[in-house]
Amino acid sequence: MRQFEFEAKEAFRKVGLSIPRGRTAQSSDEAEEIAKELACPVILKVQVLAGGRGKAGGIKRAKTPKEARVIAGKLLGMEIHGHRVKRLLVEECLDIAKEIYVGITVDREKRKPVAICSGMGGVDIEKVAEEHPEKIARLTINPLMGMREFEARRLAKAAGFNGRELLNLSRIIMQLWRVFSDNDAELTEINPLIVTTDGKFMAADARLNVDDSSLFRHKSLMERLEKGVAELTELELRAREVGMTYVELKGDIGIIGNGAGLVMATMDAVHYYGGKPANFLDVGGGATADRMTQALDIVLSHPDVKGVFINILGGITRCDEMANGIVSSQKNLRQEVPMAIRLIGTREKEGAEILRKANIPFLETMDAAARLIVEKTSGGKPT
Amino acid sequence: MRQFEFEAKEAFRKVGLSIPRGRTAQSSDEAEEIAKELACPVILKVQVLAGGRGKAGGIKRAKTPKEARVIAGKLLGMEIHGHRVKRLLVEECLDIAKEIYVGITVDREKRKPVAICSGMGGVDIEKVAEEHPEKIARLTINPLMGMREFEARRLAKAAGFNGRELLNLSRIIMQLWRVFSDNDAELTEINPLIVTTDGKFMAADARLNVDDSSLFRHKSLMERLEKGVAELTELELRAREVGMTYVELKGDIGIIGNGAGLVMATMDAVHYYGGKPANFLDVGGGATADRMTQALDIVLSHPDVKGVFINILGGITRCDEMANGIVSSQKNLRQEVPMAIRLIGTREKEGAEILRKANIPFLETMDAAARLIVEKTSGGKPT
Amino acid sequence: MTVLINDKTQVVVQGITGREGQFHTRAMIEYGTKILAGTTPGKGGQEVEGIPVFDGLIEAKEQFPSINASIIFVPARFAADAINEALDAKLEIIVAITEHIPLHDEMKFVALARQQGSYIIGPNTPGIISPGKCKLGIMPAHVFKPGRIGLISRSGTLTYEVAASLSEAGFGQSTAIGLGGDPMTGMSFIDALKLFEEDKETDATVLIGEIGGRAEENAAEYIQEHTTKPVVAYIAGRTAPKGKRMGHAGAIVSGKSGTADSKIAALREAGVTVIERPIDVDEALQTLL
Amino acid sequence: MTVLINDKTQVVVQGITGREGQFHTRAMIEYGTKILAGTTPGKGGQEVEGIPVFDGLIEAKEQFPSINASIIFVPARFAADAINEALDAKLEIIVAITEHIPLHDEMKFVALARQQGSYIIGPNTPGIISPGKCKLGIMPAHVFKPGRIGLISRSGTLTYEVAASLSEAGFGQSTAIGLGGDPMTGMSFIDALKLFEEDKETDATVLIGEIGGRAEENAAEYIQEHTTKPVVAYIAGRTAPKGKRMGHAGAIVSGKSGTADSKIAALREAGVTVIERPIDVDEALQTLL
Repeated sequence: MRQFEFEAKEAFRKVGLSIPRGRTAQSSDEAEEIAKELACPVILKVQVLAGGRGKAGGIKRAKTPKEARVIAGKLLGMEIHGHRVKRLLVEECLDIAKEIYVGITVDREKRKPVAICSGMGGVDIEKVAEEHPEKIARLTINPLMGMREFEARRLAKAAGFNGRELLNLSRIIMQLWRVFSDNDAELTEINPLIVTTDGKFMAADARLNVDDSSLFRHKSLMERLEKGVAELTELELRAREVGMTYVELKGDIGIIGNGAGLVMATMDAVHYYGGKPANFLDVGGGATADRMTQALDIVLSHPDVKGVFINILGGITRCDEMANGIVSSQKNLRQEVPMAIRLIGTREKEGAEILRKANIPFLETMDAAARLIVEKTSGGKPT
Repeated sequence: MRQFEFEAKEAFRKVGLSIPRGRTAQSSDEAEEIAKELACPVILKVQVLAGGRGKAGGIKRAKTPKEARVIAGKLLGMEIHGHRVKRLLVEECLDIAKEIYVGITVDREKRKPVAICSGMGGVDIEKVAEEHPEKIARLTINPLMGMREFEARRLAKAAGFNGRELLNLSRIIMQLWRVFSDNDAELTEINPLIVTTDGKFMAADARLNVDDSSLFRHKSLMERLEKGVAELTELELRAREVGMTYVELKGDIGIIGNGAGLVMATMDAVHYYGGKPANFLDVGGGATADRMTQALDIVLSHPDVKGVFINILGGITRCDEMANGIVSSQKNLRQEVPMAIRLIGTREKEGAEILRKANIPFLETMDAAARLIVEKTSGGKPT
Repeated sequence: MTVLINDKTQVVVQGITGREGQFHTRAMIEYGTKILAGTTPGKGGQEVEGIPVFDGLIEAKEQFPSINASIIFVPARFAADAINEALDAKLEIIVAITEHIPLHDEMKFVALARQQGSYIIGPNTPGIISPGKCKLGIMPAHVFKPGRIGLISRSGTLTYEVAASLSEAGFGQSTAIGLGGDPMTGMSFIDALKLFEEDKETDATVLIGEIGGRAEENAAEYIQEHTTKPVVAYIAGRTAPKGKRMGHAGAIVSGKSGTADSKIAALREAGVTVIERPIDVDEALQTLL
Repeated sequence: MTVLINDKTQVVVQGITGREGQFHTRAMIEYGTKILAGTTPGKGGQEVEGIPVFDGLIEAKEQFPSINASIIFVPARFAADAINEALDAKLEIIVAITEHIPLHDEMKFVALARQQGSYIIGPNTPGIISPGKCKLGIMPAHVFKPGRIGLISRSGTLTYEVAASLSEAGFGQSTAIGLGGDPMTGMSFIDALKLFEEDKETDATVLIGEIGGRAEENAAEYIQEHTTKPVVAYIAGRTAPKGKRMGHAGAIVSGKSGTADSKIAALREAGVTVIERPIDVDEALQTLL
């Protein structure tokens, strides 16, 4: 779960990291007021959950409160990479002497946290990694020990820092480790970490992605998720509320399956026969009849869906439950929707019996069902 | 550094441990007011840094606010084991069904934390350990891992708890671990942990001793120490302020030395020749002339001191510095005080030279100096 | 011979009293898995399917010292503790069915497991099965048949899909291991490939990957250098768009990394036969064996 | 032969640029100790007494891979980190002069040291000296003389007191180890007794204990069962009142535990000669050897 910059900065502030003075504005009036309070040139930054805000015109300077007001008026309501701007962060402008990158993320392959530091901050770190790999220092952390101070110094040193800067930077790396650790972060980074002309270190930007699975330990984030501030589509939100994964795509075939891998394979199979999925929904393991009904309801709510491919391979999930869900959904459908159902696995006999009684046809292989749904929705033969 | 019960309970509250409703009173008026607010029978407990308050009459019940007022009047100002009562904790009375002991301390020999639990709470746990060792369950914790939930359950189970109680108690043990860990505790305990007649677990008493060496991580405690709330004598406080260890004893010979072991041995040597130390002061390692002057000043401020034994064996400490301190002290003394000085080790030649110039006699062995000071202060031969 | 588990494996079920725990305990017993004990804190003394329930693993092990494997059905927020308890009891095989265990907890118990040489299968796995001998998981048993193919997969239901195709074509399985769908799991493809390479009763391995991460690329490197037995691979999510999490927390293409194309290319380069549909596994193995 | 250190020991000084660090680096070099490098974060590139200073231990070890011991003069709040850094660099001998290191940090680095078999001497120790060969500490060197007595002590200045008495009486020391005055130290009496028992150039051991804890009682148990060489002991604080901390954080008699009487009784029972004054050590050894 990605945090807004202002939220990430709040987490930074808690561990003692220096951040620029400022706060968020939701109107031009507010932006002007904050600029007045700060009594210095300000920077206005759109608060959206997307990268590349600067290039997209979402970061602007203003020399006066009046100018801040005018710019805020333009930024608020703007769309950045598909995200509508509802909030700005208005902060003091800094006199920049140096820009540094510091980040901590999870190295999936090593199964350990990895801290990254570079003297080339303020630009896309992945680009730096490609073009100047020698400018990037990395340090793998033992998850059982956590980062130790001497390791933070080692990283800062490896990134080319010395003397007072080495000490300051390693202190900041330790603080960032606390952000990572306290917040169950998947990723946290400061890019750029600014050294001002008078030698102060300050987190000009802030990123913090919190592991969704850990949210039970982070009540306030859980609430935000429930309030839907996380910028999901309506259908994604509905699926999330009932604990299912729903993803919107660009085609016209709805896909329901149990298990992420199976759903992906189903999507690939539809493509294989020339179809294009409109969305997909993973009902998860051990779903009940009710959940299948909800799943169909969500998938069919997508306006582009011309047909649905239900692919169930029961393990923890029972075919009879799924069949019951399909039957009760079909009863409530206002018009007939082309469907291809594939149902095997745990209690498949009982499931088959239920569908047969309701006169709902079904198949036994994914491949056959994929071919069928493409046929049905394209009005012709699959390619 | 031992915390008052009300402070320990504040630390408990922070980790979610249930504590009785109530707060502290520094006057009878306040005690009455709190009893009114609680609107139930209350218990009044003196807040002193000493055990055995109950037996000493420091814990009383009151059925009405008026009674609370009267009792508070009697308790405030009372002396309990040498501690003057300045504050009471006024809390709701609990309906007790069961009393449990839970504590976590440091096992010095294993160099690991050890958690202790017993179904026989509410009494002196050391007595239980002697009389009913089988009623006490212990669990050593790996300091690198910290206590894990399954270990807390194992401890609760070993102490004889089952079912819902096992779950509740192990949750409390985990919370107590957090108190231990977050506060750099030497010892934290709940005795008794009460199970009320309606099945709730509540920390009726609370103990928390924080490691003095960790206080730089616990700013608020550091301040308390500086404010002298820690109930030290005036001289102990003065020594603490300048970072030296000073302990008051019951005799008439002042002792100054460098190093705790040496000071103890010096004390033993004085006893060996029939003398009785009035106090001792460890100037610590690497002390300067100024510190020796301060040390003499503190030791001589004790009214019972008839003579002083200075025992310096220089390592990190330099004899010249010590000698200079002694010389400048002697110049300021209003009247002559019998002294025995023993000075050897790092820069002993320079130190000897300084004392010789100032006409101050000194010796080379602890034994001779001990004999000398006893002679000088007893006005006769040592025994 | 089989990999990791066999008909001697002695099992404890952690979280045995829950709905899923009970259901799958019965299914595993029916399959012939030797389940000796179960645990649920606070429910010690009960019985589930005739199996005694203990409050903690240490008591279960005291009574049944031969226990060497665990399967975990504990809810997500307590699952990491259950895994740590199993590690503390020095169990060799720990199967964590539970999904949505916090990432930071996972890093810790994986590190611990590696220190002591225990295998964690999962989290978010259907488990492991050696057909006809031992089932330590939630998979529908009937799609698996005894045989000489090793199966390793990041996905649950897709494992059943491929296993069904294999069984139907007459290719039984020596062991099928579900690595789990989380971004981080205890076992990697490499760990499993190593076991199958050493197993005398496995002739070839089928690897089922998906988009996200570099697990398949790493496997390809390993195969190139260390594997002598034929490997067939299927990668799910070839047509997944960038930047969307495809159900599994780990299944996401971000920027240029984690694409199916990169994985397929790496595997092909390592000499692996990469198939386009699960049903093609039959033909691929026919050609190779 | 000596215990733990000898004339081959290769040393790094952590916290070399501080006042104490500089002073004692000079003294140790004068004594003949082989100091190769020093560290102080942020001061890499400087020199102290001709010794190069590095920001971190890893760089020092890169340049001087033979470093196997460290002595630490870092202030208390950074000292635990310095010890962890030394452990991470796999140094065998780590002497922590610093006092007032937090207890919880001590428990952690002691556990780590035991895991990897490194020796931590201290914290709050005067260090270790093998007279004539190597001094890794802050002790006044002239009170120590080469010889065949092992010296183990919980107290700094008291060690010098006893060493002076020994040297004067002609009993030189093979090695003198200051365990440190903290309630918890890396090495115990038992660790040191074991080393002296095994050392062919040590004839007898002098143990200097003090009130508080059970270290001496444990040592007595160990001596009873494992030690063949004579042991003389002195216990400081016989006349200390109960409940007062006698300077060292560890030196406190609480209730019935930690008294000098209990320690003396235990040691006597184990066959140890317990002396009443430091100067009596001469006579005791004369009798035993």
